[in-house]
Amino acid sequence: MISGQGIVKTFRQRGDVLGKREVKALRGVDFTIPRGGAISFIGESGCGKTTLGRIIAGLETHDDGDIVINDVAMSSLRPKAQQPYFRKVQLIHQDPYSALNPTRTIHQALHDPLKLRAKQIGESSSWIYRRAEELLTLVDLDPSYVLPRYPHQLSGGMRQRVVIARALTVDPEVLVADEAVSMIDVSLRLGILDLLRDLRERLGVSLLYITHDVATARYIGADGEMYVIYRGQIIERGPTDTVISGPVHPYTQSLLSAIPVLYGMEQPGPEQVKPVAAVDTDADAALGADTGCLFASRCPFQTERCVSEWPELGSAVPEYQDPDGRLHACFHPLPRQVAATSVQKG
Amino acid sequence: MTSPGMVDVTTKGPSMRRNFWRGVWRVMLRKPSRLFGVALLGLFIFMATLGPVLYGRPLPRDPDNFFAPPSLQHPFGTDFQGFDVLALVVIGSRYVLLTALITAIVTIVLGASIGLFAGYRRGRLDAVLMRITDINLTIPGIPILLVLSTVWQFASPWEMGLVLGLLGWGALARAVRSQTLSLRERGFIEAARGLGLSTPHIVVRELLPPIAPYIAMNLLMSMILAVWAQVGLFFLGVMPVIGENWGVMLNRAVFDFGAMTTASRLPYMLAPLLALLLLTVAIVLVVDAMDEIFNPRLREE
Amino acid sequence: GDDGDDAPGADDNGNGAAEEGDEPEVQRGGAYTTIITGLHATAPPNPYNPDGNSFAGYNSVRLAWVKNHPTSPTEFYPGLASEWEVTDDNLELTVTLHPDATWSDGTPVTADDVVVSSNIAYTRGSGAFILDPGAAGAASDIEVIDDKTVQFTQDPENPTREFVNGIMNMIIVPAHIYGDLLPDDFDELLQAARGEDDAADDAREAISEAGEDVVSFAPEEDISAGPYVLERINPSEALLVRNEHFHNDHLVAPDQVIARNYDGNEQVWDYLQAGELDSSHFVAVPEDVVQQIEARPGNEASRTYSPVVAGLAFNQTYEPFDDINVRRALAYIIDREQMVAVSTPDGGTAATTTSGIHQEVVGEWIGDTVGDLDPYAVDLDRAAEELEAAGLSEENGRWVLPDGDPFSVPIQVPGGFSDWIAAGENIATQLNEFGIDSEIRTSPDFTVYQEEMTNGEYPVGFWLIGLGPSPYNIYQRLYGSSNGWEVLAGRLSYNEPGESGNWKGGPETYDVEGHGEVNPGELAHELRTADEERTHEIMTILAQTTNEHLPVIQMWDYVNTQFSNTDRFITDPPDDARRVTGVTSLAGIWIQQGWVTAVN
Amino acid sequence: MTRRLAGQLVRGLVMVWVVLTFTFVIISIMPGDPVGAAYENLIQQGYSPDQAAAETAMMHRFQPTGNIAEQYLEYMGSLARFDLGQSMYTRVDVGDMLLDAAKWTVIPVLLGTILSFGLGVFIGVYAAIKRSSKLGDALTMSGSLLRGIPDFVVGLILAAIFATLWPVLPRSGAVDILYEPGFNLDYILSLGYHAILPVATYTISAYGGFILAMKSSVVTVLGDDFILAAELRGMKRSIIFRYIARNAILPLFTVFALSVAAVFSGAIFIERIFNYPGLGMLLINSIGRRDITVMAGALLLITIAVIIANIIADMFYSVIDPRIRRAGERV
Amino acid sequence: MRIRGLTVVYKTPAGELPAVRDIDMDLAPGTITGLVGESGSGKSTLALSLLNAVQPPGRISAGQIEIDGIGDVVKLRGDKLRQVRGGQIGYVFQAAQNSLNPLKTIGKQLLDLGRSHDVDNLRALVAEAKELLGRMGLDGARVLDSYQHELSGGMRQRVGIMFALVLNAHLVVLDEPTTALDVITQANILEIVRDIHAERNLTTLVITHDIGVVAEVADRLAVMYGGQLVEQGPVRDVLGEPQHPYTRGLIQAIPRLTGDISEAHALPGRPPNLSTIPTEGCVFRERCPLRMDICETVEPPLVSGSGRLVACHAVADTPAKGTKATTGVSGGLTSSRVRSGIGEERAAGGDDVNPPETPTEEEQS
Ligand SMILES: Nc1ncnc2c1ncn2[C@@H]1O[C@H](COP(=O)(O)OP(=O)(O)OP(=O)(O)O)[C@@H](O)[C@H]1O
Ligand SMILES: Nc1ncnc2c1ncn2[C@@H]1O[C@H](COP(=O)(O)OP(=O)(O)OP(=O)(O)O)[C@@H](O)[C@H]1O
Ligand SMILES: [Mg+2]
Ligand SMILES: [Mg+2]
Repeated sequence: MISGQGIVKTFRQRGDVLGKREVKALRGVDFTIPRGGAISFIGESGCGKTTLGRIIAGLETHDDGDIVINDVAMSSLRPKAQQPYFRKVQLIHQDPYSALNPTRTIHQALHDPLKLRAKQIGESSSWIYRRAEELLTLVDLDPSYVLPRYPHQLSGGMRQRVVIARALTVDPEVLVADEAVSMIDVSLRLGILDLLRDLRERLGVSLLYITHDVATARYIGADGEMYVIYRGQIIERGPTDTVISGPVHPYTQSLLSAIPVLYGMEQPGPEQVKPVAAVDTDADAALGADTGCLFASRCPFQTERCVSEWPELGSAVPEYQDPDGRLHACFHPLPRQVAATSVQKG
Repeated sequence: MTSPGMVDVTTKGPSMRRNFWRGVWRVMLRKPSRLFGVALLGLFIFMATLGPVLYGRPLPRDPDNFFAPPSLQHPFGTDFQGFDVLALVVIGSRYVLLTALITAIVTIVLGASIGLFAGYRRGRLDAVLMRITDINLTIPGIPILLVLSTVWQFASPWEMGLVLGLLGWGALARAVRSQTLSLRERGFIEAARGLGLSTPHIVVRELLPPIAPYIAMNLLMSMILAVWAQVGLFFLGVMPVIGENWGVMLNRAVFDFGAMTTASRLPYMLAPLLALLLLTVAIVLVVDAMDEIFNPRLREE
Repeated sequence: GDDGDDAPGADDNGNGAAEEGDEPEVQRGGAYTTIITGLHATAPPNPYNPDGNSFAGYNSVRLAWVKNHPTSPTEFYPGLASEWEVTDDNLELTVTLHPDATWSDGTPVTADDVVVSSNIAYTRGSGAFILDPGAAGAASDIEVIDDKTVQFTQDPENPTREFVNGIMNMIIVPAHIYGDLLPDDFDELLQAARGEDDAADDAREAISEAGEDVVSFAPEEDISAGPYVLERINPSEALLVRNEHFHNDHLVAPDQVIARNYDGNEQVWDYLQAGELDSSHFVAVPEDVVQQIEARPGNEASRTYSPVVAGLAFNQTYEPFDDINVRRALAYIIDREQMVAVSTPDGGTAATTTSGIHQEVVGEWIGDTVGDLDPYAVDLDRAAEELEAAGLSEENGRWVLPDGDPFSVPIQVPGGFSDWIAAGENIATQLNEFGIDSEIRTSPDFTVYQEEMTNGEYPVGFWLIGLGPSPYNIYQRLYGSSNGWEVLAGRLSYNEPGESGNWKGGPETYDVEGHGEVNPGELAHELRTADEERTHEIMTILAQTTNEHLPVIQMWDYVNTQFSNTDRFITDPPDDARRVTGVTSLAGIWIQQGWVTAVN
Repeated sequence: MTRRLAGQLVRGLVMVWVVLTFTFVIISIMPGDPVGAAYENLIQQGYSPDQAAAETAMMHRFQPTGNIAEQYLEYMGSLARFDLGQSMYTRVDVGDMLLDAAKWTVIPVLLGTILSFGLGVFIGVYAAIKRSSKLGDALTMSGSLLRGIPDFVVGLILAAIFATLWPVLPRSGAVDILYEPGFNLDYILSLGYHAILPVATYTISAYGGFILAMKSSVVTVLGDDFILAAELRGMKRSIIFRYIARNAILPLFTVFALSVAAVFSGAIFIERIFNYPGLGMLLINSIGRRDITVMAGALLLITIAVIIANIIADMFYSVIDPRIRRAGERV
Repeated sequence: MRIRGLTVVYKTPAGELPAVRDIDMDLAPGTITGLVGESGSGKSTLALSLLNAVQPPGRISAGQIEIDGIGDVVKLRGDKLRQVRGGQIGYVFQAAQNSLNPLKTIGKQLLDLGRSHDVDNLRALVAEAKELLGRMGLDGARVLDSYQHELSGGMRQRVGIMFALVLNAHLVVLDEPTTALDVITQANILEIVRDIHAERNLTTLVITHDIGVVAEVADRLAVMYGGQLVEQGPVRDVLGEPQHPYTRGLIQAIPRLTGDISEAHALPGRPPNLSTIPTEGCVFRERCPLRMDICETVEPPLVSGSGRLVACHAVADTPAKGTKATTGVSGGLTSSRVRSGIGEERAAGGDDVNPPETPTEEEQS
């Protein structure tokens, strides 16, 4: 089990003249990935999802907070000692094209981590080959075809499977899939998602699925929790289907409202929330100060309190008890049904 | 297809390699000039390795025939002592090529490792290393070498190559660093880190192979520069006089023998000049071929 | 004993001025183009500054110009002095300035200018003006007789034959420009500096400091007492224009002189070939180029004696070069004709004797005994015999030392001396062909060469000898400090090999056939003061010593090849004006003597 | 941008410091004493031994004394006061000598580099546009070859052709002495006449690199989406060409700066071949006679010239590239 | 706009291969047509050919593109063609983020555009641009004074749209206008597209691989596969009752926000590229669950029915049934393959195991 408490990450860019520019990528994020479970992080571009994923995988340091892996707090360990723990968390990169070294065959790509693993568990070198075959078969690839090839000789889908197989070489407990299918052709996406679900079932690995595509998040972890992030803060968190069918936070609501409706097969949800389109909405600078709710300037339901006070996740409105055990960071929580629903054909 | 349990990659290996060489051959054939370049470079390497052996010591000469005009026996005439100029050029190629090779090795060891290190580690170290690289890049090498020549004679190709390498690794470090940086952005390096592979492993196994072609091409370019620089320095006449040396021959031809004044002494200048040009052409053509062989656009979709 | 051989100088008395009136006027006009080296546009027109914006013979003058006499160093053509008289004992020199001598600003040239110039000469320690208490022949007294007449007296305790020569060679500068550069109490300083105590040291120090000021002095304009004044200069050329005030202006043909700078000889070849130079002094010219230059109509070459000899010197502290047989063997192997043909065919002739004396004058000094000297003609069999005598042997065509190591001869040459390098290479080639490993090694430059050679780091290297015409100078290079003999306070002493600059490392005395035990250092020292008869005697002994023992193998005797062109000017100096001590660009001297005349 | 400039200056100073320290080390370990250097030369020139000795003694100059650290501090200190000392040989102020020589190097070098830049850019664009044709290929290849030919070879070939075989241009000097210096036609023509060969050499030997750089830069830009976008918006060819040119030329400034450094190095050869009295010649001559102060000064000045060229190129770069320029304005 | 028999080929080492083959298509005035297809199906190529702007090594090898008031675009050359681009047909770039010159402000580029099209009143043009930008929720003056790097992705995309419209083009082609944008911005842009389309009475072609985008904005939907159009029709009809097996598969491969997760199924196989597109028979047959013998050899004709066009032998055989039983049939068909969805790709991989000697496609190209 992996959990994080109050993860804070601020990027300080050394601008040429602007001096130091700070990007608060994460502002105190708590999360728990249960063993064998699946959670997803949802949010718009730049909200800090990738950063969080990298921190969990030990590829990025954080400024504050702690990651706890199998009951060991990482802050209590020296960086060297953290490595074996972080190795339990493997990141599946969004871009299968760049995730494999173009100059090395798949065999070489799998061989190196397997050799390391073999040394750890005291296996012989013949085990390495067997294991490589085994893993490729597990991700539904034909080892004899794939092993001697270079990445560019494989299709995008196959590459992503190889990437997953490579992640599995170290017997991870958690797979962090950061937009793992966004660069894969529409028709092949589902195959990869199926594989991830499959692995979860068969190997019991937990999944952390990072995406801005709510539907795929649901596909992967309908039984898990969904975390909605906005500008580095978790603003809503709860069982996936609950969040989708009745989001409480206006940001979640506008996110779900914005998802295109497949007219003809679906109908829009009865309620719709559109963020206030401040002039130049996209510019980071135009977004309000950090004192109050981060979404306040774009929120159609904004009140004075929203601007002046910081809504804490789960305790912004103590009296509001969510029946489905969901947490939110909004002073004016009100579940709205915004997600599109399938048309029942008759 | 393969025996169960063991994936026999070795049977595939050679075929992949064969494909590579087929590709190389195709690239060569596309422009026959490249074949010429490779052949020429081969010839120079042959000259440098076996030339001195073939001619033997002491070099045969014609003591009654100083500055003989070109003839069948002496295609570039003879020199001031009656030595065959062609023989001098052939033997002189050893110093030139050996220096170029050593320069290239020093350049690669320094440039590639600094570039890799800076690009991979980033941060403060990177900044420091890059400032040093900038200085190395902008510092006027030839004047420095000239001044250095007042205290150091560079009598052996080793010393010359070492110094040229020390002065010329900047460009490679830059190129390697930017390649490393862009490779770092690509997922596979990060993945390797995530898998717990060691840094040396990552640098050698993951970073180096994709960069190798750049290094190889830079190597050849730095060899060209090394060839120029050393021949140029000897040409200026501040270096020690070594019997068979292209730069010394040029220097003598121009400044002592009047090659620029009287046509009868021209062959003595033209021979090393021609050798220099042909060597350059050979390297340029080989680089051109390598460029196409290793062009990443052609290797990836 | 210094019954001074001053005859040549005395004979010349009055030469210059007396016939001046009868001199026919020359055809005038035009610009005369010649060459100069080391021109620096930024350097001041100060003759004491080593970088050529002051051109001897053109805008910088001396009392007189030394003739290129083979054996007598004291024969002159007149400069500012029109008359000079030397006493028989060579202790006193009286100089009379040309009555019309005038600076280009109209100020007459006076005795005062000579005194100031002499004082400046002291600050630089040049010529006869050396303050070193040990040095011979310092001018101890300068007396102004009248406005145009000055008398010099040398120290009778420690006289030298170079006395007259040194004074005549002195550069004369205008007192009204340079006078202020010297401290007011210069006379006292000079007096004090002649002692040997600490005060003298201080005084000498002060004097050389004043010299520093002189060297870096930059006069605002060029004030000349010569035939020309510097008009302007750029990094590659200098333009000199006629000085109307020059006392012999009627003899001066060209209105302007263009002195082209050259940093490399090859620049000059192009000019010569194009017939652009009206005259040029010697620069190394390859044979083919000489032919081309001579082939051009109008171009003429003249070849005259140059009192310098190139030799291959041994450091006898290195084995086996301490063995006379080995040195002889090498002398028999080296084909000097070939070497000269390869390296400097127009700059010298292969040495036919190895006497330490220039071929041209050897007869003058040692007479018929030349015939007794071994010419060391190429004789490979003799060479082999000599080597075997030294215990070496031939194995597979290569000579090996008694201990079995290959015999190898590294020949050291300074970088940049292209004729030496070519010669050295040819020697190496010849030795290799004989079966002796040999290669040349270049030192980065002459500085390093000199220092490392003196430090005894080279077994074999090139060395200039036979610097005429003074007999002492001829052998000083062989049996002077480089071979252990040092003059301190006028007294000779000997340093052991490897010490105090004794890098040649030869023995203090040689056993010379027919002369027994000979101490060449003492004999050479004696040349400074010996009379004519004794001089010939000593020269004969030293020539034989050198020939027998070969501390240095004489390689070639320099020849001074000069070119001129007759298209615009006829340049026709007498042979003995083809070389003047310390002056390379001689056309100025020729022009002021009236030996240059414009065509049409 | 000021920050950028400041950074460049700091880098330049560091470089100057490196070069100075380097020359100091060289001077400290240089064997042989320069005083002796001229002696034998003078002898060969016909000086008598005494005279040669006197003449060389005159060149004797302050030899650094004290321990190495003190010497170093003093050396740096005097340089910091812009006191480059005097030539050990001529006693002329090194600064004056450098300034005098610099004009003969900087102007032809800049002229040559700018000419070759223009030419290279022009041909490079053409080679890029015609890159799939035989002509384009040939141009590219010629660029590679030209880049592969050392400058001194170009210089020698030009000299052989235009000064020896067909002697229409001078191989020596910078200007004819007979013309009164100043702003008069004769003088200027003479200057130009003498500068043709050196400038042509700089131009030819540098422009191969520019062709290649420009070509690859243009090819990159041609592949950029905004060019296709402009075409799809029906922009005029001339405007699109300008878009290409401006974007493609940007990376060339770096190349330009580096090539200035190369050309300054090349000046040593070119000036030697054409006997052009610039910094390179000064450097070689000072090395030849071990005139340490001049040598150090020339090296320093060449370094500074290269640094300045770099800074100027960088400034150009930041003026053209709004990503840098705007960052400055926004503060 | 009427497209007839349009074929675009790319020159490759294996010869000229068609990326768009024999396409007929009409864009009715005032409609938004959505074109979807997998990567490499030829969408961008088709869009570029509408402006006769296929980039070498590609070229239009056959067909006409008639536009009312302009004529056949394929025949246009030189200045005429240039005037049509931008003037009559606006094009919003696939990566609009990069469609701006990084060294010039937007305003300057706008003036360049005006000059290129001989606009006399540049002031009016700027005013129009400001108005358009304002309409899209941007501060026109500020944007015009900005450089590309100072704008966010969504803003650049809007600037791209402004450029396409500012000269009053009536035909607008948007190539993947929202691909790199996040959902909220995407919704915003789509809304703008829809509104401006209506306001200006444009004819619009939206190209995307995201069916959701088409569903949001388009009136008609065209599905492209392997360089050919396999199905066309009104959006809701096609989505509601897809007829071509490819369309069905594509729709079913979309995970949905609500409803039964297990309804989504992967589409087996992988998309063809230029060299693997079958040259005869049905292009989709390799991945088709309804594959029949005839599909191997005979190219299915475009069959029209109830405003729909479909190119499939299976559908052509049973035109009536197809419309009714869609869900059931496709569900049944694919459910049998659910578990092997993964295996299918493997099989596809296995299919093109190259004999070691044959060079791979990349090496050929
Ligand atoms: N190395 C870095 N240096 C500086 N800022 C960074 C760095 N990495 C990320 N950021 C900033 O941190 C914020 C969060 O970035 P992150 O990549 O985590 O977002 P994301 O949610 O993954 O976005 P996307 O959906 O676009 O992938 C962004 O504003 C980004 O600009
Ligand atoms: N310059 C080119 N040279 C060769 N083939 C090309 C070229 N451009 C495109 N193709 C090929 O043409 C086919 C169609 O490409 P096109 O760009 O039109 O596809 P697309 O549907 O727009 O894909 P995407 O969704 O990835 O944008 C592809 O198979 C592609 O490989
Ligand atoms: Mg991300
Ligand atoms: Mg596309």
